[in-house]
Amino acid sequence: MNTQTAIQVAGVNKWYGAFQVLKGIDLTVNKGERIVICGPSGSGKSTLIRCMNRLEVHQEGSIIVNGVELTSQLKRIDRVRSDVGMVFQHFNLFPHLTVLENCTVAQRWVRKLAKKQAVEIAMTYLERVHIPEKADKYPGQLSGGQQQRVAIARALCMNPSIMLFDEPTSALDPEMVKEVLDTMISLAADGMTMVCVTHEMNFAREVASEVVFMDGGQIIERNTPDILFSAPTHERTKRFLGKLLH
Amino acid sequence: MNTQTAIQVAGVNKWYGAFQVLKGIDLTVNKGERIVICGPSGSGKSTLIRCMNRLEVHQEGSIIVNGVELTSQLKRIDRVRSDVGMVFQHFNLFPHLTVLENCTVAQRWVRKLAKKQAVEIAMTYLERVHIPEKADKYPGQLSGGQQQRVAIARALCMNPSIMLFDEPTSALDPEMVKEVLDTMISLAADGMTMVCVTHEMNFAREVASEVVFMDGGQIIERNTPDILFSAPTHERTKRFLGKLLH
Amino acid sequence: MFQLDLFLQAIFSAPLFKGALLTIGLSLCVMAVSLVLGMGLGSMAGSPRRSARWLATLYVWLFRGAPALLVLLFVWNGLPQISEIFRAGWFTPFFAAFLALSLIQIAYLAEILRSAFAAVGHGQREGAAALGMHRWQIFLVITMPQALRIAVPALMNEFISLLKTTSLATVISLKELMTVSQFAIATSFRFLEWYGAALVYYLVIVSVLTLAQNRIEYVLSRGYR
Amino acid sequence: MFQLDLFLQAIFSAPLFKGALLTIGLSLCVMAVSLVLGMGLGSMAGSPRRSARWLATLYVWLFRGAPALLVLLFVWNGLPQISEIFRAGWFTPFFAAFLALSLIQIAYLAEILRSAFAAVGHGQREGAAALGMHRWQIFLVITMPQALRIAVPALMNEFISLLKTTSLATVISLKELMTVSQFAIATSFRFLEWYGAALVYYLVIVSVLTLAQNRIEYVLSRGYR
Amino acid sequence: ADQKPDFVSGGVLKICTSGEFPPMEYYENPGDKDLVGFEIDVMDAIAKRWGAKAEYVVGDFKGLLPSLDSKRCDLVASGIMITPARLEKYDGIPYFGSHVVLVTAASDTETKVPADVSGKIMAIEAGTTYEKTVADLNAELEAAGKEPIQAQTYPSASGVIEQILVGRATATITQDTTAAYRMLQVPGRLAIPYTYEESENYGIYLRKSDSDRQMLKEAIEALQASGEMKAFLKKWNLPETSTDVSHDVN
Ligand SMILES: Nc1ncnc2c1ncn2[C@@H]1O[C@H](COP(=O)(O)OP(=O)(O)OP(=O)(O)O)[C@@H](O)[C@H]1O
Ligand SMILES: Nc1ncnc2c1ncn2[C@@H]1O[C@H](COP(=O)(O)OP(=O)(O)OP(=O)(O)O)[C@@H](O)[C@H]1O
Ligand SMILES: [Mg+2]
Ligand SMILES: [Mg+2]
Repeated sequence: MNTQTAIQVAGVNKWYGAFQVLKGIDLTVNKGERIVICGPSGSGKSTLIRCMNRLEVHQEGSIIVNGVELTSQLKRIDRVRSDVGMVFQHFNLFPHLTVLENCTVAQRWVRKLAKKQAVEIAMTYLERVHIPEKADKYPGQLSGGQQQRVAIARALCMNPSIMLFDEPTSALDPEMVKEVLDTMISLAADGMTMVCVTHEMNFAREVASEVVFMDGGQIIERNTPDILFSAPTHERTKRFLGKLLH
Repeated sequence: MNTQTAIQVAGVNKWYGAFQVLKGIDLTVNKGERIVICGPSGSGKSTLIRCMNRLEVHQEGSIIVNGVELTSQLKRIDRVRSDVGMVFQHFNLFPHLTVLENCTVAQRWVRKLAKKQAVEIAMTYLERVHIPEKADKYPGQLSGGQQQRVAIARALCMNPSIMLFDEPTSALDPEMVKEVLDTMISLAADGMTMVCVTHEMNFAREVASEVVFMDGGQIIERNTPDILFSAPTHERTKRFLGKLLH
Repeated sequence: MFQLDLFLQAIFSAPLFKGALLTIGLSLCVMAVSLVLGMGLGSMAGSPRRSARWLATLYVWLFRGAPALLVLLFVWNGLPQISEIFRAGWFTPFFAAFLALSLIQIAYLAEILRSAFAAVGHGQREGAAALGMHRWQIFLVITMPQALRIAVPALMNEFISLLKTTSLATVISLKELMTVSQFAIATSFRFLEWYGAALVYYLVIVSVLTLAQNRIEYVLSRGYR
Repeated sequence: MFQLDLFLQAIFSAPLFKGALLTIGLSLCVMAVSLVLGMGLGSMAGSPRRSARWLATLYVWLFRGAPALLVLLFVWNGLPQISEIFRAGWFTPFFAAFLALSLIQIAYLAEILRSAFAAVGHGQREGAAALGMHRWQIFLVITMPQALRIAVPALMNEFISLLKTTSLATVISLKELMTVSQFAIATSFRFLEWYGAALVYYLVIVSVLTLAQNRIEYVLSRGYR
Repeated sequence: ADQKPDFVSGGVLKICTSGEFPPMEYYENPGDKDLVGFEIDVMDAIAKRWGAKAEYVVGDFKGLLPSLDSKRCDLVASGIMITPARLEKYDGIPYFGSHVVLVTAASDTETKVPADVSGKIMAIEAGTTYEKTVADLNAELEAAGKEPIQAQTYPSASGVIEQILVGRATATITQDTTAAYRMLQVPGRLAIPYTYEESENYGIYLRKSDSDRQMLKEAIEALQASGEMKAFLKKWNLPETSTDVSHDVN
């Protein structure tokens, strides 16, 4: 395996009971690459991305992240996870902690930063997503879009080298989508590896080094955004992209 | 008040503690109209729509729905609510009930339909959103987009005359957005009144009879989509629409 | 030292069996009534009306505070002094124990149910309300099943505690499981055999309850696996 | 009939006061230890390892099933027969009661905590795990505070029950609140005054606990209002 | 046969008892139909002398004597003490003298008198007069500069004996009847090294009637004389001098 490889997914199969949700997934993400995953609802995008930091357990195949194979050894997984950030589709904010605490808790416990430093980093990112004034509110007091922005800030605070985004702009308005997009572009410029599930095609076009199209638990097609969007090879991809109203 | 008025919001003010979330909202929705509400995250869109079936209590002003003023009288509110469907931003599915039960429970208890009939109606709508095969699954076993579709089907099963949608396509892929959009167009053709919070501008363009732009708890501008999108009057609206990448 | 035949004899003796039946019967009655009323009190405690909340808090304070022994004695010895009707034939020790233990159990169950109801998110109630469901429909179909899933282990704790507490009813001359074995020991001095027999009864009852609990939890948590 | 001076005398009598201190002291010790160990057992019950789950289930079954009286007697009379060390001076009635009641209390608390942990959604644990937090950090900082919010009322129920249960320790010669009043009644025959005094003590203790409970619930539910 | 009182009619002698005072009268197992015990044997023998069958009416201890008035029974035999207050309303014949004794483990050769328990543990039944006995003794020990006895109280008589068997308590103070009974149940493990001076007399009560009292007294004396009484005492492991008491009151 190349040292330039950030994530290597090889022959991964996964079942929920009798239902096979991932079918022989092969995907290599090099360091610094930005991969966008798209595909119809229920195609297994969230499942795949969640397998990449072992929030889901795959039954067959191997997943290697930053040179560490994901097995059931907790020590290893924790090591991998502290370097892989994740923004969940359902945000998964901690309702009993304030926005600021949501952003500092892992810095303090995992990165062992001093309180002052953690707060400073958190406030930087909260400002970047335009909600510094909500720092002392609880997640339950925020609008959907505000919650999503906190989730993004929380993950970035950990200064990961790989970020996994699961529809990070779904609850955002166009203005905020642009802001988040800009943030991600600057992270990309700093060389961060990103895997992002999204249906913002403009987003894919501007940021992605490659776009992966999934359907029915399989990777149907993978290519640079330009080629995939303008000249998809597969019938299924064509049909999907054809529905894009834009 | 005109009998043609479905929803009349007049001078509504609402506070969360010291924070004023709605500032003098005036909005009349006639029967059969499709209103799209857009605006930046945290501007009060969800709060306004939730006030329309009194999931939130407004402190000043009046809201009249189908000729009934929303006060603290439970009897009245229940009457209004049974004729007003709602799709929540966070779905609010019932985790202990299967998808089918989610869709039939209110039909059975509120509309007092026989089981067979309720199931038939539910399956019709589940087919319309393309997840009849998930009928016996629990919400926790669905992908984000599948959950959102169940939420839409659940609301439509009640055959309401007014529908309130809070970002009903946020978790959907472009294909599904198109499907849901088509569903809504056909509902609109049947004369259903709709209030929809969304940032799918194409959606607004195709379905909305009027678009309302909110910011900071106020209605900044209201107009037909053509005019609002092509020639917004207010600076704030211009800036917001300018960020639209499409 | 431990005599197996005596032990078996104790287990199969009629008084112990009758004592066990009394324990079970009394506990079941108390629990059934307390569940219903505790649910009422528990939702009163989460009511928007201040007076209702206040009343619920007062009740819980008083009956969690008062020892079961005293409530039993008050009901059995005190009530007949207050009113003629409690001197009638229907006011048996069993009924008095039922009344006294229910008063207490309601308070404990109300607390558990109150917090379980609170643990079910707002969103659930809103989701149901938006569908036009009435308050009690929402309670019955949406809130309660989800709350019960959380509350069942704590409720079963209280049920099992109740089984043990019935032994206090010996002060009002009810001869349940533990009383019978203690009487037997007072004369026979066969600690091991009689307490052993009582233990077997308790463990059998609790086993049945544990199985029931597992089953209920399994059914109620179907959507969460 | 009711003599106020006797009642006041009873309330301020040294034995009753000492009895109350014993009740409180014993209960606090038992509760503190049981909370910690019950938390361990409760999370064992939700562990992915089958053997751990099985062990936890067995423990809960046994110690919810066994009546406190028998566990007390076993610890006090049985253990010294098993090993020399339990005949030494440190094995006081207080310690024996502490041991016996803790064994039981752990089982009850474990059940409550198990279900409270389960009521905290997967998403919370996943959210924390994705941030690289270790298992025990997740437990301590994320799961436990949220679980406690749900569990506090049920835990307080068990604490208050425990206060009452300590009176069983009279069988191992511990003179706590209720025992003292019953002895006093046996000699003086002044039911009302002595039981009244005991009731006052219990109500005062429970009032303090109720206030503490309200405070804790208030703090833990800050994000949920 | 002897003369018999009027109330022995129809061949039945009705006796009230509490039935929970081993070894005087008790049920061997819960749910048993028939009482057993020393006093039961005695009453059966008396009934037999009078050509009748003893029938026992079991009731709460406090309600026994009033049962004589309501004629629910004709005699009360329940290890009940003869006291002047009771004799004012009823006739009574003392026939059994009970002493307070010190009980230790059989293996214990050091403890001879109560003062030997100094510095050690004494288990006593809660709510009894023995608590005062120990307190008085402790005052004496203290005056003599010795360590006091550590008293532990238990709610039942059986619980107290258990402490000696466990080996925790050095001794206990109890009635000789109770001690005798427990020694019967755990043979060879308990000993009575010391018997207190003072004694209390148990007796049989009946409704006031000089002739009936006389006949009852004669019946008891006859049992005593025939040696039957001694046989019963032996059977129940009671001290053989227990029934050597005056059958007259005051
Ligand atoms: N716990 C589960 N048990 C059974 N099936 C599940 C479970 N979780 C997910 N699934 C199924 O697996 C499939 C893939 O789910 P996944 O969440 O990966 O989809 P997705 O591509 O992220 O869709 P979306 O765009 O709607 O979020 C779906 O069909 C879903 O119903
Ligand atoms: N319970 C609450 N307590 C305090 N503030 C609240 C509460 N709920 C909402 N708010 C605030 O009210 C404002 C409006 O919220 P609302 O959910 O209506 O926004 P929105 O327009 O729907 O935004 P989005 O597009 O992000 O969903 C936000 O700033 C939010 O922080
Ligand atoms: Mg998904
Ligand atoms: Mg919103």
